[in-house]
Amino acid sequence: MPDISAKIAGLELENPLILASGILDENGYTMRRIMEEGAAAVVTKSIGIDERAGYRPPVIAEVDSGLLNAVGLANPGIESFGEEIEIALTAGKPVIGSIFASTVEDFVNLAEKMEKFSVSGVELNLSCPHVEGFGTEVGSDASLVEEIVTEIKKKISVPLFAKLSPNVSNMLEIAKAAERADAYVLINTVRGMSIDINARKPVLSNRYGGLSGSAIKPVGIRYVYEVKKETGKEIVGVGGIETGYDAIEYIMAGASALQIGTALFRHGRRVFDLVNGQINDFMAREKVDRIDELIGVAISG
Amino acid sequence: MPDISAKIAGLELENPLILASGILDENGYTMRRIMEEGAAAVVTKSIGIDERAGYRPPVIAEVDSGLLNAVGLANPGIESFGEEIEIALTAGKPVIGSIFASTVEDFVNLAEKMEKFSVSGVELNLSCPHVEGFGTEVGSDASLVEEIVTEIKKKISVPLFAKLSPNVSNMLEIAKAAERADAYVLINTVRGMSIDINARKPVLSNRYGGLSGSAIKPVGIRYVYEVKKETGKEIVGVGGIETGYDAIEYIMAGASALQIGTALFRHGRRVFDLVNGQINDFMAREKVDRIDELIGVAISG
Amino acid sequence: MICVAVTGKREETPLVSTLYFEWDQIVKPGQFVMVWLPDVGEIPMSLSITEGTKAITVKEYGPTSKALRNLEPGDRLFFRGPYGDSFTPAEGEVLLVGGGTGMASLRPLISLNSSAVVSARNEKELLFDDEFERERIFRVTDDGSAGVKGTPVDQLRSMDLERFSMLYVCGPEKMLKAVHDYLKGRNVKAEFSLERLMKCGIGICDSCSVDGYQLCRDGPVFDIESIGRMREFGVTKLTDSGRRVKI
Amino acid sequence: MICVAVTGKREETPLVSTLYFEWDQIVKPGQFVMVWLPDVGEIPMSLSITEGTKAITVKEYGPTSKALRNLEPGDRLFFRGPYGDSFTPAEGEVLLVGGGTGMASLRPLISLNSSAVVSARNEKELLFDDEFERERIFRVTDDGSAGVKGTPVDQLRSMDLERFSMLYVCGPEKMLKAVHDYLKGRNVKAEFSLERLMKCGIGICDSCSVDGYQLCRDGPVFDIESIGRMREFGVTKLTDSGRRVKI
Ligand SMILES: Cc1cc2nc3c(=O)[nH]c(=O)nc-3n(C[C@H](O)[C@H](O)[C@H](O)COP(=O)(O)OP(=O)(O)OC[C@H]3O[C@@H](n4cnc5c(N)ncnc54)[C@H](O)[C@@H]3O)c2cc1C
Ligand SMILES: Cc1cc2nc3c(=O)[nH]c(=O)nc-3n(C[C@H](O)[C@H](O)[C@H](O)COP(=O)(O)OP(=O)(O)OC[C@H]3O[C@@H](n4cnc5c(N)ncnc54)[C@H](O)[C@@H]3O)c2cc1C
Ligand SMILES: Cc1cc2nc3c(=O)[nH]c(=O)nc-3n(C[C@H](O)[C@H](O)[C@H](O)COP(=O)(O)O)c2cc1C
Ligand SMILES: Cc1cc2nc3c(=O)[nH]c(=O)nc-3n(C[C@H](O)[C@H](O)[C@H](O)COP(=O)(O)O)c2cc1C
Ligand code: FES
Ligand code: FES
Repeated sequence: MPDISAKIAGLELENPLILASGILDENGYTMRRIMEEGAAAVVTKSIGIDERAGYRPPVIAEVDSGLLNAVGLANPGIESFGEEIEIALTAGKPVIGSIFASTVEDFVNLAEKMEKFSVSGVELNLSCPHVEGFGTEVGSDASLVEEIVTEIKKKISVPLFAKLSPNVSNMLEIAKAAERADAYVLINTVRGMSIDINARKPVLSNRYGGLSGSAIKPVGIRYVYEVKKETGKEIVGVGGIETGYDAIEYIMAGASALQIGTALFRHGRRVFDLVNGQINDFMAREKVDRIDELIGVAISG
Repeated sequence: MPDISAKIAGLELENPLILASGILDENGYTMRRIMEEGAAAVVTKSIGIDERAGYRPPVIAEVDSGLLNAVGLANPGIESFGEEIEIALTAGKPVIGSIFASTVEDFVNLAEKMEKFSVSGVELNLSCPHVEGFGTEVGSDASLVEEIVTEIKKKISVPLFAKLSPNVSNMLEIAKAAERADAYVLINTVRGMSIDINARKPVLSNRYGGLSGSAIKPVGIRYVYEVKKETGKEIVGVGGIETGYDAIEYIMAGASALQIGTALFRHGRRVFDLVNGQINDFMAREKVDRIDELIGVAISG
Repeated sequence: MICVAVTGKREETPLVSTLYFEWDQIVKPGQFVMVWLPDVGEIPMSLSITEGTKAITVKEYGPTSKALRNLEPGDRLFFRGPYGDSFTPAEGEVLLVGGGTGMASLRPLISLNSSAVVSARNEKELLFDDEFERERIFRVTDDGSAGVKGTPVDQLRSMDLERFSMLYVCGPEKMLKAVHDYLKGRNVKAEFSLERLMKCGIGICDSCSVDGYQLCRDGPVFDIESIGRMREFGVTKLTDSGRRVKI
Repeated sequence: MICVAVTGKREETPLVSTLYFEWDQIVKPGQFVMVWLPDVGEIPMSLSITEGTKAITVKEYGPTSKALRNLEPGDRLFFRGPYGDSFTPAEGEVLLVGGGTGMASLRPLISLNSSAVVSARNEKELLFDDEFERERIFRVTDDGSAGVKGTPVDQLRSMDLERFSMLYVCGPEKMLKAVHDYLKGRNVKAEFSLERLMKCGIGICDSCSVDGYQLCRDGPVFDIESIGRMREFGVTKLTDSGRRVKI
């Protein structure tokens, strides 16, 4: 029986699969159930200082092999969110708090609050591509990223994850700016749009949205490979993971752990058990005892 | 009966569908057949100054709803290519010559040669994402792009098309640098990778490749919409067009004409007839007489 | 996004209309669609007719439902779906318990074997009560303008529920909670259709979840035992920002 | 990418080996796969056995075919496919005309009703000639070390071809051209399997095209009338850079 436990930034995970930020993670009871049903950990939806209702629906559109979303960073504000984390923590597994802001001060403030809520890690959403004034701007400004990461690292002791955007000319530059983080999370969604030709309008109320799902898997694999090769740092791979094949592909590209989001649409909550089973089968067939024997094996040159 | 003829940069096209650069367009006889079988025009594969054999196979990998390719700009060199264009021109339809280079001089030189070969237009591949030293670098350097476009416009009289890369933080900046071109072509492939987990290796010999096909359609729609909205210039839409729906979606986002590449894998050469038929059906059903009634209708704000 | 033409319209009450359309799709009672009004919004709507010509029955609450109700025959209707699970068919006599527009999702269950407790604020707002024979319909109004004055539970108290092989219940969560609490422990089978904010409809956004179940995917129909175990049912829900509030 | 284990290997000639593998896939005679040797390259290979256990038969030309031939039972074989169209089945007596490794794609057509003209440089390189009964095999070698000295056409000249319901021809393009020119105008049905550089195998890259037809997709098998109309057939082809050269 292979050992599918994983380790990332010092966190021990019973398997490599983590729920991705923004999918089924605003309600504490949902996060708890996701962990009870197979996820090794969850990342909360991205939380800001103030309450935001987000964009009006449609906030989701189905496209070929993926979803477009523009939820608009709906969140109850950090103060209200402790209650949900408390409920989630009753699952007895790690909860990672995702935060977004547009200033260093707010980021630090949010990270400290998250730590007080007893999260096992803080994830920086530097990359949300669909809210003007937030994500995109922060995540493509290397010096701002560096300052955010540096300041937060001074203040919190739980591991810090920097989640980067694929919508940049040069992700390596941003990764280097964020190198004081304990691990990278790659990738966030790719900016896109879908138009309904009968309505003659973009489907999403925000027009632009973030593309996720298997459509972006090759982009995610590319970035995990490239960033692992150039920085050697630990990486959480995310983007289009739907099967054990996808999971192993990310691990071989250099990921130490994985996140799953959009596949919940295709497979429902059982996706975690499904993919873990397929990872296990692959390892048994290939006589691999531990996941870390596979991390980055596809990297050469 | 709706009129599906199109016009872009002064070129009259009997329908809006053009063969995209790099797909079935290195052999003159193939280009001729593609036009005989329904394409209104073709773009040649990208031609450089010198002969290049390209990367060794595998140069293509199938991924979910798309292809990854790293052909490596294989081409016979501009001097040898006149013969193929001559054969293609016997179809009696416009042939657009695609060129790539790393210096302004080479670009100008290539454009002038293409014009001598009697092409109806020249397309600049500023964006090929998978050859070190070419595409990516040129296309993400706004001042270089501006110089290339400006110099070529001084030397040739056929329309100039600037094909831009989606692998940038800010495409609008590059589009503005290329604004002396007669039209934009959006988008080239999105950089990606695919790993075979049984072989534990990237599939493509070049490791990195360009993602095309329906996976990138939302990205293409987004850029066409955004660039049309901000610049108002004429645009050729390309990226994942496989059906009449996709074609109309690009037109409503702001495209005046379209290119098709990867869909030849799914549907074969009859894709042009197929998509033209579907465009015609949509226009008949929606009582649209001419394509230009639809260009950019989804744009608001 | 599916696009069809509205083929007919019927005014049901002063604020409620039914829109008819052709849609060649198998749909089961209790399922819903996400209806898109371009430039306005997108909202969940139960199918009020699931066989042959389909229909939705919409009450005007806010901007989106108002725009929807303003559609006329010939207009385009955009939606995606069908989503969600459905009511379990039952043999023998069944009882529908519907509050307000809750009757919309129960309407496909109307048959010669069904009776109903239909409740609303006042007589005018009673929905689909005229679809039943006289002896099969029990009206309940807040103001007593028709039938029993009070809540559905006031009516249920006076009925022999054990003669029904199944109770199907749909309405505001407070009403569901009251009915649930009354039925709990009694010897009846019952299914409840729940309503929450729904942003995505496909089990992704968490806005509709109750106790970790996504109403849009695991529900909206649950049996009485399942909802009895839900700690959030009738107690708290999340607003559109995700803030937890009392129901 | 499909990944199977090599289950057996047979040396056919000094430079040619057959690799056997289990692949549960319907494949027709004439179809091919793109075989990937990680870190080395990817090349097209015909299936030399298409029923039951499958096989490819590879001649060592350059680095990729050499690496492929060096595989041993137990090693992994990576490939994608099957690609291309297939030979049309024919009733009655048929004649296979194979040059060099061209016999690989003809091998699935060997039956009790088939005769063959098998050609190679010398006796040792004759492929699959021992699969035929004595009276059904006609050998041709460049050096005369076995059978007729010369080209397949030298053999065909001495045969009554009209007794065959179909001729299947595969080999180097020069040979195909010679055979085609000899058969043209005669009262025979014939199909030719063409070979060109193939980079993609899926009708995208144009490296394999002849007269606008993609061999990997419209071919590699064409009937005699079709190839007779091709202006590039036997005349010019493109190199891996796309430069047009004489054949
Ligand atoms: C699965 C499901 C099926 C549904 N089926 C139907 C149906 O068949 N017919 C139907 O009319 N509605 C149905 N609804 C409710 C419907 O989706 C809402 O009425 C709609 O979202 C209102 O949107 P709006 O933008 O018009 O109003 P908003 O602007 O969202 O609301 C305006 C005001 O009305 C209140 N309000 C909105 N909806 C309701 C409600 N349902 N009950 C009480 N107060 C409300 C709001 O709190 C607010 O104060 C269903 C909901 C779900 C989850
Ligand atoms: C549809 C199709 C089916 C094929 N089926 C088979 C098969 O069943 N068995 C088989 O052995 N081969 C087959 N081939 C040919 C095979 O693909 C080539 O032999 C192979 O590509 C050689 O690659 P390489 O990298 O080993 O040699 P390269 O490095 O490409 O070539 C080395 C040298 O050999 C020459 N050469 C390469 N291939 C050939 C050839 N076929 N004929 C003559 N000279 C050649 C080259 O020009 C070069 O000089 C098929 C080809 C096609 C298009
Ligand atoms: C509906 C939705 C909401 C999302 N919200 C967030 C978010 O709040 N913060 C964040 O960092 N990423 C968010 N993402 C991005 C995902 O966490 C993930 O990076 C991306 O979807 C790619 O993974 P996937 O293909 O498995 O979904 C969201 C994605 C989706 C589909
Ligand atoms: C095999 C292949 C080769 C390509 N070669 C070129 C090229 O030489 N020059 C170029 O500008 N674009 C090239 N492209 C990009 C296409 O022209 C097109 O922009 C892209 O594939 C998106 O369109 P599609 O989804 O319809 O294929 C190539 C694409 C493919 C799939
Ligand atoms: S509506 Fe989004 S999860 Fe149910
Ligand atoms: S091998 Fe690429 S088109 Fe045939």
